[in-house]
Amino acid sequence: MNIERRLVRKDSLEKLFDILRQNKKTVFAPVMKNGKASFKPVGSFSSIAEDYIQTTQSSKEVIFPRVEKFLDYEKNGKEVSIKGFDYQSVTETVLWGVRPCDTIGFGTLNSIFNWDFKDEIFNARLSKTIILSFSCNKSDDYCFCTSVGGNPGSTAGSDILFTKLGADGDYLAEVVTEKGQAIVALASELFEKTESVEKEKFLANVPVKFNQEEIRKKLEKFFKSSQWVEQSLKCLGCGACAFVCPTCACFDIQDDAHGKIGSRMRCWDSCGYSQFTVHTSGHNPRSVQSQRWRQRIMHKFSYMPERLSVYGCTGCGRCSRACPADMNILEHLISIQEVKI
Amino acid sequence: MAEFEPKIVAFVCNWCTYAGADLTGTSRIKYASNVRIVRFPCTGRIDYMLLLKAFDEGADGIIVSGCHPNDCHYTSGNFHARRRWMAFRSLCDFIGIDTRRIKFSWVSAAEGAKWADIVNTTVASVRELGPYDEYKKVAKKPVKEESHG
Amino acid sequence: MAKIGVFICHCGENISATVDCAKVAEVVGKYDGVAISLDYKYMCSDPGQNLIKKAIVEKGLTGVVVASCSPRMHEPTFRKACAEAGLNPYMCEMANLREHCSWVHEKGEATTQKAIDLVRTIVEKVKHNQSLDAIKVPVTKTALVIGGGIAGIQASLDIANSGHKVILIEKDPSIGGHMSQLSETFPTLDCSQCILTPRMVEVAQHPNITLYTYAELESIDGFIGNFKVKIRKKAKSIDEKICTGCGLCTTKCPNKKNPSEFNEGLGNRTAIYVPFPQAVPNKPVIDKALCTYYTKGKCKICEKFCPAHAIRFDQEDEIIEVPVGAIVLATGFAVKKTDFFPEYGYGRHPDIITGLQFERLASASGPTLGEIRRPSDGKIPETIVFVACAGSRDEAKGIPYCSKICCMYTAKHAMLYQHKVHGGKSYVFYMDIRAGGKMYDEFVRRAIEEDGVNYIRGRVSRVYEKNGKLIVKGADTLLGAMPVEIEADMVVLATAGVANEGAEELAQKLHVSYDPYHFFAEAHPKLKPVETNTAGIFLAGACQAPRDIPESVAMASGAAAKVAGLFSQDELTREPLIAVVNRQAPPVFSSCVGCFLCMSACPYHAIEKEEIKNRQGEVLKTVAKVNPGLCQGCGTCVAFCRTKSIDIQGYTHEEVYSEVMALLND
Amino acid sequence: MDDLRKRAKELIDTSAVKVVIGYEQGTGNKTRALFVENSEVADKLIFDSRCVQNLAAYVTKQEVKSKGKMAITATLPVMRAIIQLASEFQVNDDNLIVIGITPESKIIDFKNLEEVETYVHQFQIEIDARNREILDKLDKMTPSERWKFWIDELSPCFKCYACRAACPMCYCSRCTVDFNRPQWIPVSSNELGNLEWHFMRAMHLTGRCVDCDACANACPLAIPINLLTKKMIEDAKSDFGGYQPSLKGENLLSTFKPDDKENFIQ
Amino acid sequence: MTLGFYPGCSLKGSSREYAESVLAVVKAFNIQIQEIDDWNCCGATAAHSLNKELSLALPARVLSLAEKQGLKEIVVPCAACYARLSMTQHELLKNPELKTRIAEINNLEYNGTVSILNVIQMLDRYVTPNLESRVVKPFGHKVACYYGCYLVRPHEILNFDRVEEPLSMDTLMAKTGATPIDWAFKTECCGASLSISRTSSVGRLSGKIVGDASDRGAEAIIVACPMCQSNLDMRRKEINSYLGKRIDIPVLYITQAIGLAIGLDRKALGLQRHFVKVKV
Repeated sequence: MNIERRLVRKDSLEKLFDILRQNKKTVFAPVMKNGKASFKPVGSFSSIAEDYIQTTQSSKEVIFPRVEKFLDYEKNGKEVSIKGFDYQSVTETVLWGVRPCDTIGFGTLNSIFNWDFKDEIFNARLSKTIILSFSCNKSDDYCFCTSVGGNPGSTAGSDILFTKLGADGDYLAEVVTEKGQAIVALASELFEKTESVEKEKFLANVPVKFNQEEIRKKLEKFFKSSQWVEQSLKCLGCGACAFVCPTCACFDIQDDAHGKIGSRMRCWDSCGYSQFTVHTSGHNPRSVQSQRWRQRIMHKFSYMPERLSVYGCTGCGRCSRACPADMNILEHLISIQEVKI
Repeated sequence: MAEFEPKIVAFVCNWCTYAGADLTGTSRIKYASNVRIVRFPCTGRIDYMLLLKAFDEGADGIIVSGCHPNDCHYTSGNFHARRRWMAFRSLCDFIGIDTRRIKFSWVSAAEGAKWADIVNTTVASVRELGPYDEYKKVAKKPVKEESHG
Repeated sequence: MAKIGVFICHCGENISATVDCAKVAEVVGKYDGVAISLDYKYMCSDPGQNLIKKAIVEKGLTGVVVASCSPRMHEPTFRKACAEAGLNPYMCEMANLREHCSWVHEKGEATTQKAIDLVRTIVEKVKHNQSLDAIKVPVTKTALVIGGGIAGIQASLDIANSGHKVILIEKDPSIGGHMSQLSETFPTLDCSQCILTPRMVEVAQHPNITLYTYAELESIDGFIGNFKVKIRKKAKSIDEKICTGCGLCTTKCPNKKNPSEFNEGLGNRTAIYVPFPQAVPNKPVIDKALCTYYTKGKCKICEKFCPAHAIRFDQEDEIIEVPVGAIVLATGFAVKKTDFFPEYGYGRHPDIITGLQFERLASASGPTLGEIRRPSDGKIPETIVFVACAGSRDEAKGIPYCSKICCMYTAKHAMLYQHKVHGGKSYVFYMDIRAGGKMYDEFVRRAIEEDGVNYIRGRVSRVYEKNGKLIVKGADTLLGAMPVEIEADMVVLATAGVANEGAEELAQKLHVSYDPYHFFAEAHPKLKPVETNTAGIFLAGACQAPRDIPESVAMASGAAAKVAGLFSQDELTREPLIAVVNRQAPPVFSSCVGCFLCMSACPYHAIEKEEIKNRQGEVLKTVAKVNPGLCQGCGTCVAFCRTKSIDIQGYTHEEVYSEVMALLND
Repeated sequence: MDDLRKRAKELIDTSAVKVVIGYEQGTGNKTRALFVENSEVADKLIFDSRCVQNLAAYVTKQEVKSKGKMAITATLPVMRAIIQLASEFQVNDDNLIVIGITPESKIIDFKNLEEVETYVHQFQIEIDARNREILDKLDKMTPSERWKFWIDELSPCFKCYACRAACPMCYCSRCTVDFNRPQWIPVSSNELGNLEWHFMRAMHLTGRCVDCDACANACPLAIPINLLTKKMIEDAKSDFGGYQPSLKGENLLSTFKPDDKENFIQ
Repeated sequence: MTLGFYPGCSLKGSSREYAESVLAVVKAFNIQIQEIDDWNCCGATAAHSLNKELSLALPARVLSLAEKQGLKEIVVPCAACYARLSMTQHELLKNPELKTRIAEINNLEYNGTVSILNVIQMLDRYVTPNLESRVVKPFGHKVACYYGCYLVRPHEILNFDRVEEPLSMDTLMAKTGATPIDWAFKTECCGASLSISRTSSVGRLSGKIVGDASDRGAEAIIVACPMCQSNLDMRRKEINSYLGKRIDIPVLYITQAIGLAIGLDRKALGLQRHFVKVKV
């Protein structure tokens, strides 16, 4: 469908928020705590954070929670009864204040969760989620969306994208999908007709730093490079990068057993951990950190484009910001591009 | 409404308190039936994580008991345990776990009556504190389909 | 898949009176993994045990839970029964329905529910149990006996006579110990030397005994059956092989005025000396601290006179290392000296002496040749006062215990005095007369009734000298605490028996525990009186607590029997309920990271470092390893291990965890 | 800074060590670890007040260790960590040289770890005023209030284990949380899982924590988890007379005194 | 810090010179001292042999007052008072129920924060460190230090000096230049409790003490208890008649002896109040 462009007055945003709440939608929006912005269910408009470049974590948690319970079981004597996932529990959810580099990630996740097996739980959550994103008017040294095919005003993945027109200005609302239109229908008086607006001049300037296609090609012959060891020497082996990433989707299936009852759930995993994909035999296919780091980069820039035709990086820069050892993915990608094989 | 019957788990060493509780039995001293004993070779073996596990699984109170100082069958397990408990208790208190629900005691193999007394007083005091809902709310065990009796 | 048999015992009516056993069996029978569940009147009876055995065979059980009395009662019974039916005995566990349930609660649903909970808990535990095999450790069949007093002598002879090698070490130049110092012995008044000397000679001549006198334990390593001990043979400065023991050197030595240890300072000895005439070995040693040559650089008179040319001034201490399988500690005790007692003049008065000094005065081989004479002026004391409990049973003095032997030897002393000094007056101040023992009380009565010793029940508050007399102030509590003052010529203090100086260090060296008074601690006060907490180390005699001769000898024979039992097999079998550090496939080898906090926590020093090497011999990793010979299975290390790399068999993480889970989740 | 670079070059050029671990300029205002393996790289070494990451976390890292003998630029908390690691047999004089840095940014040349220990022992582990204030505030709360405080503070935790990775004392190759037979700590980063993970971590650091704040600095969600270990340091002081990392290898919880406090035991 | 002072009845009556000498020495060493306001009888002898609660309530009241008046440390020169106060402190701290009961009786709380010193402990803490440098007239005599019964017993509660052979006064006196003798009656009973009722017993009991001191060459007896002092001094007639000879060695409080050594005025030390003339 064609993108519809509307104008939303700056003080109409709160009204829109209230209407969403009145329509019994759960609204997740960025909230500040301990100086970090993160997505939380929000009850009132005033608690939504305003001044942030990027949330610490991506909003993927709303659709791909860090713990997703698949089933409960109960053993009765020698019999076992199972209660599967309750799809009724997935309610209409609005994601408010997402950045374009996050929304684009939902497409990536969608590819991962549907490339062969269709993950119904993921799909149920995604289909019930309405994404109201806000384009970026600020960026920092960590941002590189433009190098990986995105841009600060990209509408990809959004249902409605809002762009703030000037420091104290009103908002341009680009209604991208039917879900977006449904929202407009709920509060049509707030979405005014508008003349053509040059939104680009209100967006942050994020220069292109590398060519991801070049990197992909380079990586085909880069598996044995000493760069992996050099880059990862300071990596401490935590999972922060994967957990803040909008596209990392590795998980582990765990049982939580309590005698006769218990449940099975999906928990986030990270290739940063030394125990990542350790075999029961004790064999560890990636026994040192450099191999795990290589897996991370190769997965995002080589394996995924090859298999899913999408890149596993949106250029949000979260992993670099979160890294306790200051591993900067942008720097490392540039140096990969520069190294001669 | 029926009186609240707290679930009490007791972690005891084999040589003193377990034997002491045996003596309580041999002496036919009656005590509250709310307590369930788990036997360890020594208090030194008792992992503090097990105490948290007991709360996770719905215990309302915990008793930890072993040989009096200098009486340890293994000479010093209880001394080690004592230090560990001290630290454990501080941390529990700091994190806000209700330390009134954890009773530490020394009960020797000759103190059958003391064992009965420890159980009874613990049951009474935990009964007064009520179910440990604060912890249970956080532990959120999967809910059982139908409940027995 | 687990196939567990659950057997609920009624114990007559002991359990079934308050617990509905049939219901327990029925409920538990429905549990996952339970293949058979039944109740029976007496599980420990033969038919009861047969039920279990039959079920093991017919149902192919993988585990057994017997729900009956305390496992402290019948665990061995049922494990044995399981083993007989072909099930690993450690796959059998007991739920304590009697002591912990039926006997302590009223009849009712809550009690039956508790019984069900207890059984379910043990069922879950057994699901995680592992088959275990008894541990076998090789045994070196040589015993080390430390201390050559009567206890050490007896232990050595008994072990040697049962056909095993013994190494006996004694720190003094001769064996014999305190017993060799005694005059006569109670209650028969036979001469101590007369009964002891033949034993000493037997030790020296026994083909199975190697005797090292003037030798001390330097260090010890290893564990039961496999100790490695280093012995320091102090330089005697003579060549023992050449020395004929003629004794000429001791008569020629110009350095004569040294207080004799053997005579408790009441006589003198030379710098080169044999402690007493019947010494074994009867060869002199040079006391380096006193010898003029060693202290001043010249003399060597003994060397000049020695007809055998056996003096070796350049001899040095020698350290030898020997493997032994068991150790008997028989290091004896010491007595408090008179300087310990401020109220009795702090040892400032020469005529206030200890009981052991009195023994030397009364001994025919002593400094007075058996006559009772005052050390100060040699006069025969007309009035003598014996003070029992000098220091003993006195909390203020830090010795709250009874020294046990004093009542008897004080009676003996008073009796000997009366026999030797006709017309002399003797008094004994006592708190209680503790004369438990065969013919002991009769002996004391004899002293009082036949020999006319005056027994005064009361304590002596002070002894002080006035006009050449010793004023003994006390109270007679049988006369209403009437003050008593006796003008005595001599006062004998039955001073408290205490641990040897250095006992604490020796105990630490051997990893043997000790009581607050530094006596070595037995493993169990009643049932393991000669064992220590360290497997393979045994106790004999007064190093464990004050003991008289018959007790010391009995204890020594007991320790010897334990050693002989240990040596009766080539391998030692132990319960496998010990800690183990996990081992995994390369390249991990073990999840242990080698922080060795377990090592500092282990009371038995059972944790060792193991270097894991590749084929080139390079160390890949250093990890902890539990010595199965030393580990006693307390599990203190397990609770310390952050990586959960140590586990204790019989109480593993999975076992105890599943117990807790099962307890709270029905 | 020149002294530091000179010292590093010297160590590399004389083959005294294979790698010098120090700090370099990082992204923006951040600093980060630098591994100097040849003397040209040494010129990138810096040191200033921003250098707070505890580099001791690297000396137990297999890839770093396998390079051969290491040297480390060490501030007081790093030195403490090194001594604690030495007492736990993770480093020794054969594989590590310590280049000490005083609070005035002066270099100290230590001959061996014993000298480092002597230096470290001059300073008690003290809780800073800001955190002390927070601890006091928490102490004044009721246990229920503290419970709510912690459940709330820990709720953002998603168990990325950055705290563990950054902590020099968390060098175990298999953490208790990675142990699943039995599953001591719930894998979920839910309220219970987070609580138990941080509880256990604080217990494991009791008597070992060097108060470097690496855990809290590493936390991407800025959870004040270092309050837990700080509290344990405080309590160790009042209950057992405190501790100092020591080459003697005696740890607060693996040792005992017969007359330790036991007023809480009935 | 201000030291509390509990004189008790003796120091206000029969043994005024003890109080005078304590205060004189304390003043000479610049120690702040303050008498406990509104103090009462310590309950020695009469109360503790008749009624346990009374025997505790009396001293407890004194301790409560001291605590309320902000005193952390009090000096109790009379050995009997010292023993009673110390016993009470011990009993109350050991038994919280009893503490509550006594607080009810007195209508006064006591939290156990007061530390109780006898005169020797006080001297040791505040005087001994500077004593030697202050001596102007060394006490150049052989002295028998007499401790009596109350000062050192019961040991496990007072935890002061050795019970059989105390030495603290001897050490202190040596610092004034005196030569303490070794003798046998340091802690023997002087017969104080029979002083009025059976004076003849005092003659015998105190006689042995004075006799032994004299036989061993003492030129003065040094005491730290008003009962000891009054018996050995005031009952000298009976003592001499028991011994059958005239002994005129004086009996000085340790504070008097120290006062003399550091050159204080004899009158300020109350030496004129003694029965046996102090010629040293």
